[in-house]
Amino acid sequence: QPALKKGLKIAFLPKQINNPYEVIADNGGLAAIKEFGGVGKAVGPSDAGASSQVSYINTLIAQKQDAIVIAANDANALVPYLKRAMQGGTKVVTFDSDTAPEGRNIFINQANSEGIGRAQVQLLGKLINYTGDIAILSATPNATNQNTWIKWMQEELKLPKYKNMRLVKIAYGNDDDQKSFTEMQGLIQAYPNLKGVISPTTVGISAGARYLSTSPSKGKVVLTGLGTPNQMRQFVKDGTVTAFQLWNPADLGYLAAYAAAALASNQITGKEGDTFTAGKLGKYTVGKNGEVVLGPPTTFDKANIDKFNF
Amino acid sequence: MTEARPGTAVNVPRLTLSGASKRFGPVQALRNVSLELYPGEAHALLGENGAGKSTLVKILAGVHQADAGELQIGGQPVVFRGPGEARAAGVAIIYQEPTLFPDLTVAENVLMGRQPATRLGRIDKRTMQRQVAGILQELGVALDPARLVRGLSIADQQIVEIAKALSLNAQVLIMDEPTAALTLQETERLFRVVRSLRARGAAILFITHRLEEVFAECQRVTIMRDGQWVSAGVIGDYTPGSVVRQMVGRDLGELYPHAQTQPGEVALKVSGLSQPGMFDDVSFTVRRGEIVGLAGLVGAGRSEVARAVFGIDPREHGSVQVNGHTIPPLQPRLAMRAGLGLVPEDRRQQGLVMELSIERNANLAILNRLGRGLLMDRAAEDRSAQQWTSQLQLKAHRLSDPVSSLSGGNQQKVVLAKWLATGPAVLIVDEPTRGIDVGAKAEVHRVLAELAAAGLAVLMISSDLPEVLGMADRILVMREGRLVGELSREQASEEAVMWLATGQRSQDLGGAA
Amino acid sequence: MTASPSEVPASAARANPVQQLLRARELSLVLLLAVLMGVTTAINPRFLSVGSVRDLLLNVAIIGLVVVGQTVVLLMRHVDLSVSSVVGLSAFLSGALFVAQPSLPLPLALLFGLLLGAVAGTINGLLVAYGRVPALVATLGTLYVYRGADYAIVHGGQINAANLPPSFLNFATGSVLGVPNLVLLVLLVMVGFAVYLGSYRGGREYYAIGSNQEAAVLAGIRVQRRTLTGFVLSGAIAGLAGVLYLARYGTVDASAGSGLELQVIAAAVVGGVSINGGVGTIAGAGIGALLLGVIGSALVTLRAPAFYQQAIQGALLLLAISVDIVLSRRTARRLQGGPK
Amino acid sequence: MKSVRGLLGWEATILALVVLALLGGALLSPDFLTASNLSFLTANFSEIALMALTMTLIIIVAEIDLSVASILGLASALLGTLWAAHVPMPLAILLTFLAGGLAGLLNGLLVTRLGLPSLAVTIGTLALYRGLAYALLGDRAIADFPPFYTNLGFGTVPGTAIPIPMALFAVLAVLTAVLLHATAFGRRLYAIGANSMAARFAGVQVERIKLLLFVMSGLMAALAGIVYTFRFSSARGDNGTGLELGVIAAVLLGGVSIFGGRGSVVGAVAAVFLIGIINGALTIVDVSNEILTIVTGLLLIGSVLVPNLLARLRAARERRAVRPVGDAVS
Ligand SMILES: Nc1ncnc2c1ncn2[C@@H]1O[C@H](COP(=O)(O)OP(=O)(O)OP(=O)(O)O)[C@@H](O)[C@H]1O
Ligand SMILES: Nc1ncnc2c1ncn2[C@@H]1O[C@H](COP(=O)(O)OP(=O)(O)OP(=O)(O)O)[C@@H](O)[C@H]1O
Ligand SMILES: [Mg+2]
Ligand SMILES: [Mg+2]
Repeated sequence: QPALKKGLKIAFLPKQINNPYEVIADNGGLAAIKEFGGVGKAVGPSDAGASSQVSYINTLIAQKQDAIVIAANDANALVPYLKRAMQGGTKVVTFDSDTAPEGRNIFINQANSEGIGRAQVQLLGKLINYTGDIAILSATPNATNQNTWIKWMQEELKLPKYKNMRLVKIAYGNDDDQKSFTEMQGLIQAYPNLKGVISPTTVGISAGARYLSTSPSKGKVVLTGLGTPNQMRQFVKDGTVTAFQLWNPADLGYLAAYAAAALASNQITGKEGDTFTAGKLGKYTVGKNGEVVLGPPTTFDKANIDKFNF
Repeated sequence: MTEARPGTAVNVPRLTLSGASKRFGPVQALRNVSLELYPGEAHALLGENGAGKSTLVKILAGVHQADAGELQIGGQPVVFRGPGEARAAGVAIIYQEPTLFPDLTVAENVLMGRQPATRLGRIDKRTMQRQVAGILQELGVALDPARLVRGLSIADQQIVEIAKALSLNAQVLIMDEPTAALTLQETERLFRVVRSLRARGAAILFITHRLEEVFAECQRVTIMRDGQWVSAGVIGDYTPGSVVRQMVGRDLGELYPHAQTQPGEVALKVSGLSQPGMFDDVSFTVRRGEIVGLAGLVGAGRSEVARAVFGIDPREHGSVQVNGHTIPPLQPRLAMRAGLGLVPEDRRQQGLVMELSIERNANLAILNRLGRGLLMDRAAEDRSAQQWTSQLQLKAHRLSDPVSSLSGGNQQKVVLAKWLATGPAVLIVDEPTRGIDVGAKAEVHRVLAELAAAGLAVLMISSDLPEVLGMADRILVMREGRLVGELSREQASEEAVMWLATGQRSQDLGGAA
Repeated sequence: MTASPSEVPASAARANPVQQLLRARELSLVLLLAVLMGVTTAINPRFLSVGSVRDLLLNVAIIGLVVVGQTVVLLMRHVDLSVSSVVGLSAFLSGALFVAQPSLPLPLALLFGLLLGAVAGTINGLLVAYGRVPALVATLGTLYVYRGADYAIVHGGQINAANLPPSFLNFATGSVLGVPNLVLLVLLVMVGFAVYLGSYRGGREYYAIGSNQEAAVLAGIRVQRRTLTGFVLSGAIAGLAGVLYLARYGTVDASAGSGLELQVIAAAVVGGVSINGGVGTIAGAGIGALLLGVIGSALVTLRAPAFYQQAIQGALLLLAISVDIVLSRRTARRLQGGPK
Repeated sequence: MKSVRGLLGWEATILALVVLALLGGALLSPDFLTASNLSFLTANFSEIALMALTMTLIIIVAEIDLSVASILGLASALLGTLWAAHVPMPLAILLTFLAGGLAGLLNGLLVTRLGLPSLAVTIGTLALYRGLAYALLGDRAIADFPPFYTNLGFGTVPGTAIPIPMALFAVLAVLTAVLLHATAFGRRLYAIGANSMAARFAGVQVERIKLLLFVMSGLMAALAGIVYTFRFSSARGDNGTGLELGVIAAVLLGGVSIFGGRGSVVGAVAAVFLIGIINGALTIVDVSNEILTIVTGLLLIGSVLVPNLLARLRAARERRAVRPVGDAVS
């Protein structure tokens, strides 16, 4: 296997440049690029729109980057432009949120989508004793990753042990803090028998927790989902939230950067079975459809949350 | 009052303006003009449209800063950097165009910035309305101080302007054509107030195009032409003829040139026109070649009828026919196509698009005729605008200048030009000569008379009674939304018209005639 | 003086139709509000429970506050689109201040927000009053500039409830006699401005300027200075709202407050404040904000499907302004038709 | 005339700035002034450019249409829904135009029949049409459009680097310019914008013309929606969210007066290019989005402020030139 090239130009293109979660991931990636002696940068739009990402893709093509690492705002809209990038010799890695497979060489999946979806229902089921109305507070209606997870959540709910749990509503907070806050408030008001809420987005779960912590329903409605320990620490400590999950976003970016470098150095092509080494994270193998899975998510609760800082 | 007698030696000017000049870009509006106002006197400032009268007023008001010249009040040199400073120095102004706050009450308009307040600074609305009611009563008008200004007729707006100036109790009162929109009634009341102000020693500057008012009310005159001072002196040294000669620089033709012709067939037929609350059962006809006057007091509903006939305002009942074609309500375009035109009374709001050029304004009603196919023909646009503006002797720098740079009277000519260009069969003119100088007025009358002689039917609404009497073949009189009478040219006199318009005999009119 | 014929005309008989109409306008809004709340409560009685009314008021509070400043600006026939960016900037910066200085007393934080907003408002005001830039252009420009500054400062950072001192958060959740502190503060500002605009000389000048700017100049009003003041007020209020936003939501990132400007203008317009200046009251604008808030919560309470909510909200907004104008026209016609 | 000349001056300034921005971009990065980069760059703002044309007309009559981006989204969602329901593409496109026209008609009717301010109406329909787009597609995204059509959105005019949507725009821009500047209809628009009452008194059918403009704006937004859908081969409810402010910013930067009665198509078009090119040039040298946002705002403010300040400076100089003469007289 050839060694990683020096001086690779790799650009991170997050969904939204100011999104705190994405910033952590990008920084993980930039750290990796520094490790292997590449030239890294993170650029991107301030709104989570596909068309604004396209203009950045075009610029990166004109700049002749060796690789683009992108969290896609739309599974399809970016494909023709990413294809054009690949035709020009730029490697494309998606992370966090995927495009259609023909739009990229590799997708770095934070965790197995099926696993994330099912695990959250399992966690909530345990917390509410497998009975009662539940709701989902998602990001935007079009977010690819959230929609995939929700699909798997619904699959999991079909199992007999969940027969006493009913999914009454999927609300969308658009990854906007205030909107998520009001949506959470609305859920509790509209569904008196609500027992649990899953919010598979870091913005949603922290806004939801913030509402819950001051409302009379604190302790009566269980909130869980995907959040960062720093945002959730206070709510775990004050008992609003018992447990939630996440992988380490910095590791996600780190892995994506190494995958991009491996592609650009012709170590791998992205086909199933290719293997590469991602610095401190160790060895990874490309799976079906060019997917690389970071690893299982961590569950955070009162006992372990202070060990994490991101 | 004794020291206020004109021409006496003890008299020192209250206000002196000397050597004032003002330039607007290429236009030298004022060139070395001087003016002296004496306490207890009304001073007439005369000149053609565009002579620079309003510019001079605005300099005295602090609206414009003169390029050169000195202003003294009570012998002290002053410089006004804004209208507030002029007012603080005791100068009250009635501007040519009413500038009111349509969304505020009459009372607040009059006292804006000087509303009576309680000790805590809160406005005392009751006192405010009482004060304004007092002033309005002095002027003899039944305006409710608590109503909003929006929707007031031009005349009523002018009254509010007057009340505003009077409420200041100023030492210098400047009135730029305050009577242009008023009928005899209000005019007479205004003069009564002016006389009492004079008696209190106020100095008054009075601008008008109605010479009879000058000779009746003023003690002194200053005459301007083309931005320059021409002459000044006590009124006794002037005659109407000499004034006009100095203003215009030549002798005038006849002011009311319309010779009665044999009227042709009916061109405009209005029957049973009604709109609840506005006017009721109005029917009349105008024949080809005929000029019909429509007289009445302010608020009698004449303008409303005109607007409803043309299709701007709604009408609930009645029909309008032009040359036999019935015109549906609210369709000015169809009315125009049938040959109807309307010169509206409010030129700033209704008559002109101030920001656009003179040419664009003059052609606005005939755009369809100035094209080649779908596209406009620039040469035809130029030609058309040139034709009517020059016929009306418009005084303008260039036809591509915005119409807002014209003097009031010249603006009025642009409105006329716009409608004459349509070659109408029936023309309704609402206050066609408001604010127009004697020379131009004669010109407008001549044009109307010529067109009538050529077969145009004219309906003329005017608050200038001599004008109606001089021009009209027949006079219709309205009172409170109804047609109350018709007078032939022979029957018509000021007295007869007023009798119909008010429903009272002339001795009740308080000597207005 | 003797009774004179010219006193007869219609103007006296037609006293005040427009004023009565305005009063009718606020009334029609209250009516609409009552109907909406009645129907919603009938379907889901929890809508009027103490908890949800409290939440509703808290939701409306921030918009209700910003709308006060916006009304001042709209009255002058201007508009302030930059409020949303000012709210965001102030929310983040005051949060950052707490992070740096956790012992900061609450009044100082509020003052900080006010001052920050006032500075932003001053820039707007200078552009409009002295630079003669139309308000829509100027504040659309500063909407971008202030938001860009916000992005540049925040850059993916975030203020979390965990970073904020408990005393500050307690202020947000606390209440006096069951009325939340935030709501009380906003009501206080509203009443103050309502009185000032209604019956103080300075306040009336805003109406005068919006009604006819040229006339205002001629009446000796210092239009430029007054315009500047109006924008400073609007900015300061938005800055204050930013601090309250932080208190209420606890989490602030770079996009806080985005899109707020259109909601605020919608609230003012629904409440009868004219975009053409000179017309409107704080009370009306407040009711407008409340109406929009009630529509939003009612939809959630009535379990309107998520994908239809926005459409229904838009339709109801249009309905509200249409019904309002039709009702007030009818009132006006009745008033006019009366004395014939 | 002064204002007219000032305006022409402004358009020349904007055009000069466009050239400067191109040169500046070329100096900053060798990758900027390449055919392919310029091709991407212009394709990127095709929707904004299209909608700016009708927005220019609407702002000239002193109205505003904030709902255009939502109509774009609605059109995109509808096109996707119809295609997913196996409606033949030409028919689907026709129906999408119809929907855009109807959306514009509703705006227009509320403004002209009820006399509501367009700012308020279109804030409402901004929410309504976006909501309908979500209602149509929910969380679905339709992507499998036929290559013939996506190539139209994505491709360039054969033999050139000109994106097909830009070629379409060029044709429409010329038509709009002729309509506004050389027809009776255009003359009337200026009159309506500057004083609608006076226009009505001159027989101009103010209401009907405004209605027509709103319908045109709806149709144009639908066209932009179709272009957007094909360009990204993706129909979603949230397509084009927030574009309205970009459209309005461009039109205002182009010297169109927000109070109506003033402005030109050339100015608006030049401004669309100016913003697009500056953005492109700064992005290629990795200037962050934060700075871009600030630059857009400053451009917008500067576009009015700078000419105003220059005019005042000139006036002050003139006054100073006049004074000595006046003093000599007095
Ligand atoms: N703001 C302005 N800009 C440019 N030119 C102006 C302006 N105001 C007045 N003028 C010009 O100055 C000259 C004097 O105008 P002014 O209004 O003083 O005339 P006037 O004597 O009041 O006429 P009228 O009797 O018609 O009211 C006119 O030629 C007019 O076009
Ligand atoms: N738009 C309006 N809204 C409400 N009231 C109006 C409106 N226009 C006019 N009025 C009122 O209607 C009455 C009739 O006005 P109109 O203008 O028809 O009178 P007029 O006979 O033409 O007198 P003049 O034109 O000399 O003022 C007046 O009292 C006026 O205040
Ligand atoms: Mg004058
Ligand atoms: Mg009249």
